[in-house]
Amino acid sequence: MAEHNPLLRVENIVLSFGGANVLNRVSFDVAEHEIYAIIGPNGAGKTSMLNCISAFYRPQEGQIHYAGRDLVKTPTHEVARLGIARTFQNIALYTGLTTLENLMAARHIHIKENGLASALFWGPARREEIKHRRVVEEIMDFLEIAHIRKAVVGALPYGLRKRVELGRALALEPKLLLLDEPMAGMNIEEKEDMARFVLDVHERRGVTIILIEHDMGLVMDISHRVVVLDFGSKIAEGTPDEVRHNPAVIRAYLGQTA
Amino acid sequence: MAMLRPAGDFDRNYAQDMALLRQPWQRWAMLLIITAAALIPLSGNAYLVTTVNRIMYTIVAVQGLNVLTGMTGQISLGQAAFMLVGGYIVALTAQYWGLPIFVTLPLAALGTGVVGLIFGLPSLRVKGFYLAMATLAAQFIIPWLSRHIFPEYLGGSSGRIPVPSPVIAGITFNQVAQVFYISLVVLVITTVVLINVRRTKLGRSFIAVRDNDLAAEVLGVNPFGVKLRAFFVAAMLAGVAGGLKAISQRSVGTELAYGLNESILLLGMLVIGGLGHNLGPFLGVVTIIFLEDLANVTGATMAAIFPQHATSLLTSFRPLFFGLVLMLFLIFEPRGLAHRWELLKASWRMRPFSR
Amino acid sequence: MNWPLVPQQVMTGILNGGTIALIALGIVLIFKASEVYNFAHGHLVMLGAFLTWWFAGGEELGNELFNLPLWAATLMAVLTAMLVGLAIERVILRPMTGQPVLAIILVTLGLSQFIEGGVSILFGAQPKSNFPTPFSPSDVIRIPFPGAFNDTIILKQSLVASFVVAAVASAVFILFFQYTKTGLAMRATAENHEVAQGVGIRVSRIFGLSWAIAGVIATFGGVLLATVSGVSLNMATVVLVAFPAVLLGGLESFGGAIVGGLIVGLSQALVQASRNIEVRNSAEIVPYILLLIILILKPEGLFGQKRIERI
Amino acid sequence: MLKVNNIEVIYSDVILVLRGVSLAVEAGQITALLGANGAGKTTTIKAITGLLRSQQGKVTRGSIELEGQRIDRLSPDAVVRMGIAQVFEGRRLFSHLTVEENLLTGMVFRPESTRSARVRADLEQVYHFFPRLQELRRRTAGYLSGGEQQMVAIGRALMARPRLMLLDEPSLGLAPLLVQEIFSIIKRINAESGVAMLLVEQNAAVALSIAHQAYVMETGRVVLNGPTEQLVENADIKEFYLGLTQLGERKSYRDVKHYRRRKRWLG
Repeated sequence: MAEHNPLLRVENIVLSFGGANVLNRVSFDVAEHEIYAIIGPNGAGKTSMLNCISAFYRPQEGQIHYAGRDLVKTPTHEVARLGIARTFQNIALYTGLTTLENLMAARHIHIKENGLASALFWGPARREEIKHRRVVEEIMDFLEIAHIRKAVVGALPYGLRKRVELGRALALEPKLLLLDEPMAGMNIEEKEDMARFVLDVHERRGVTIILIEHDMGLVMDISHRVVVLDFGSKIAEGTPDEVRHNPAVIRAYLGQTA
Repeated sequence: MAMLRPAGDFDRNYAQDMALLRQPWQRWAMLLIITAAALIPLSGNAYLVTTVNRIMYTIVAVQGLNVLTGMTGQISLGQAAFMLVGGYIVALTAQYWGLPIFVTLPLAALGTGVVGLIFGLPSLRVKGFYLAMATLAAQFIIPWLSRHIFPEYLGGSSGRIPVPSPVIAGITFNQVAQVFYISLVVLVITTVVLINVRRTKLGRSFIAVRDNDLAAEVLGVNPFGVKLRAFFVAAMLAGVAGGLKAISQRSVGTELAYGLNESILLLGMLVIGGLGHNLGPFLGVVTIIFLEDLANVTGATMAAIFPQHATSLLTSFRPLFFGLVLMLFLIFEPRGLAHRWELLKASWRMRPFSR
Repeated sequence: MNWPLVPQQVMTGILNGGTIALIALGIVLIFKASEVYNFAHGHLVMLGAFLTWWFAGGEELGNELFNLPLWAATLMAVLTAMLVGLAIERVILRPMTGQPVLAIILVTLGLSQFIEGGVSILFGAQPKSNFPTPFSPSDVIRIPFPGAFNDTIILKQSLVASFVVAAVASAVFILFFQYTKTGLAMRATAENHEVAQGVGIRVSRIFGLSWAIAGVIATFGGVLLATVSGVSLNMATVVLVAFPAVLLGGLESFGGAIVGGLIVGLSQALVQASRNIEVRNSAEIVPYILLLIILILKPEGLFGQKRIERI
Repeated sequence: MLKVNNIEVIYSDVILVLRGVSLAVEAGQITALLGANGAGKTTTIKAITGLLRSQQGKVTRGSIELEGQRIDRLSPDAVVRMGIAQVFEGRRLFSHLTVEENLLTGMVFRPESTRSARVRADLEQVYHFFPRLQELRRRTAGYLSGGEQQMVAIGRALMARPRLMLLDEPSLGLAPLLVQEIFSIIKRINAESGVAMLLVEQNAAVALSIAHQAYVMETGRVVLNGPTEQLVENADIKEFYLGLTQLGERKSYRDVKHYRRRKRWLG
């Protein structure tokens, strides 16, 4: 399906830091409404790839086409407005804010500012707050974090913080969601919950998802297509079944005595 | 914890959940506090009136710092210099253009805000310590300029110019007891506005930038724009506070405590009160000004006992006390008095189950 | 520009810059070893100067505890400053481990206020003009230099001596860092506390040591400054120009601190060669203007390293 | 010689990472510790080296002993003094120091001078195992390739003259060929100098090729252990760690229960 309708097209990305090559001519397409997984050993450049897509890193060469724009040339803070949201490998929440405020902060791009009215919390400003509060409450309800809406997130346990972070990404109402190891460090039960949320987001909201994950079972179960990176280069791409039996992938990642 | 409320007190919609003063007694208490403050000048106690007036305009300056340092996480060592700018604007616009106070104070806010923006520009590329250095530069450059440019207007090396007393409705506000009311009105306005900023879009983006500027940027917040706004707001409030200080002292200039030590003092007040907390500026300023007076009294007493060291003793207790208190707070209660207050409130709600 | 004055000012600037460089080294040392931005370093410099003055019997009341010659007074002051440095690390900074940058900066600011008050109580707030300098203002070296004012450059001996001491101290310092085992341990700790601990280095001991050394070089800086311009509380503010010097050079680099110190000294002296009085007056803020320029154009400093942001 | 007895580790007072881990390392042997990302391997290493504390972690139950002496209360530098040197995950050299300076940092806790004959001999030994480092000795470590950095990291640990070496993911981010080279040197070091090794690896295949015995961890506990000859025959190991067959019959993540609506209160 990628051929007909690519939502995101990554072309020949080259990224290096101080002479060390992190990404080496990586290209792939992600179709609309797809769950696309990026896998590979530690240090293969997976997170760097996500950082390029969210315009946080600027690759030296290559283009990333999305919604008629080249993300490589888009200012970082405008990417969210184009409908791209993400979570981070090492949870990057606003630790001093509550769950509710974290999600509201992500509504930033949707909230209209009303100058003086905001300063006095009056009339239109108040209505605007309530309108977005409704959206955010829906999301909290969906992720089952409504009971911690007024808890400061810095103090929450790891699993919940991961969920709040997903909620914050959803509050942007993205078309494309980038998830960087959303299930890392979770036990089976927490992973199941998270998998359920990811699948629901995908099915009900029609969000396209790019996912980095180490748990091969999980990747194979929920993703439609998989790309495998090794030392910054793409070594395979295809359906989970194809990738699993690809000899190059077994050698570089899944591991096998040669 | 902080969400526990008495039985029977529910929120039925989001508007109720957002309300600040939820119960009638809270509204009454607020009104009572403001009325009590308004009655102070009638007491006729000059020390009390002067001190509370000083506390009020200092709170406004610290509120500005709270936006920049507390909420946005950008350290500023230049707040006192921005107060100086505000003081000069109020003095000059009143002196030469004869503008009334409800024009000069907003002009001071805007003008100082613009100066603040200029020194906020380095925040495009640097943060943390580096940015603190940029504001340190402001703290040296601004007072220097005031002493060396336009000496006929800014007072040159004499370090001060007079400030005309404002006239409102035909009454000249030349007594501290009168200026007191101007400070009170300003403080009420800034407090209301800041509480609302904190709970709406702008405030959330300030804190987002403080807690994780990189993530905020990826999630659609333009950190540079947000930091500039914080610099603007902080300098605006410094400008207003500086204007009030100038009016209260009836003169303005580098001679009158606008130096680096004053900036450090404002920062220390904020930390002791509680960084990023709406109550922080109130608690911090009151505590430090009280301590300062205590230090001055101690110094004066000691000076009376050891007259040969009088000058040293008079000047040394203030920094000694302040430095010690600041360090103790940072080591033992880095979240400041406001955090203590929250704990106290929580245990009051939990009574009789709390100890 | 008043060109005949330029050669003279260049020399004076470089000589002054030596002392600023030495002070800047102390700031870089503390930062490298423990990632603390020590805003109290200027106050340590002032404290060192006052201690030396006191050990040399500066009060002149006739009942001083000490009345030592300058070298012995300096030695005593250095020892005291070492203890002060150790105490600061142990009592104030160790409990602050893991706190954000803001808190660390504030605690050193608090320390600076505390030292200011303490020095003023112990030694009096008035400036001291009787620092036991071995030079008198008229001790000068004249170097013929065609084209300069009166075709000579005049160098105060006190300035020359302080430059020599600063240069020697900097050299000793850098050699110690580069070639001793302890220096190696300090450099390793500076790069990464956790890994340093993991190879068996007692990191807390290294922190203490860095603060002790910082106290020592701050005292040397204080003595040098006092030789040139006397002892006063104001010294702490004056030597804040070491901060622009540090940032000009780049926070992580000893060489950068020295170059930055020289640039600051030079810029302050050069503006004084101007014919315009306001430009001459700007000597005290020129370092800060340079600082703003470097922060906007090249925030990592002339020799600093760019950091890669990770998320 | 090293005994880890039923330890439990908690981060920030809330997150339980190890739930009763026991293992033993025999003198002169290579013991491998296998498991996926997040299984708790690195945490186990940090518990042994005492580096947990700097990350708000602590051992809340159990004990760690080196030849009968408890070491779980010691600071990291004291653990090194006891004779346990470690090779960090991701190598973590002092990147601004030269190769030789990096090697020397491994011995700064020892009393002798860096120029003493013993230290020179130790350096020679490192260069004997890694001849390439001799040529690179004056180069700044940060500019070396990943494989060369790994060699420096192992050499640095050797300079401590350890009784036990902990190696955390030495294959991380290295090309397969380099992994083979590094592991054959590790094996040689063990054989020639007799130092015991605890080898933590995600790459089970290569770890099992040199280890004498191995432990397998999953979600904070040891699930399997034994001599390597036995383990490589184990069906689960073959399937899940060596990737030899398809991925087992377990519940698919696609089939988990679905979202249901709940009552909502505004707290």
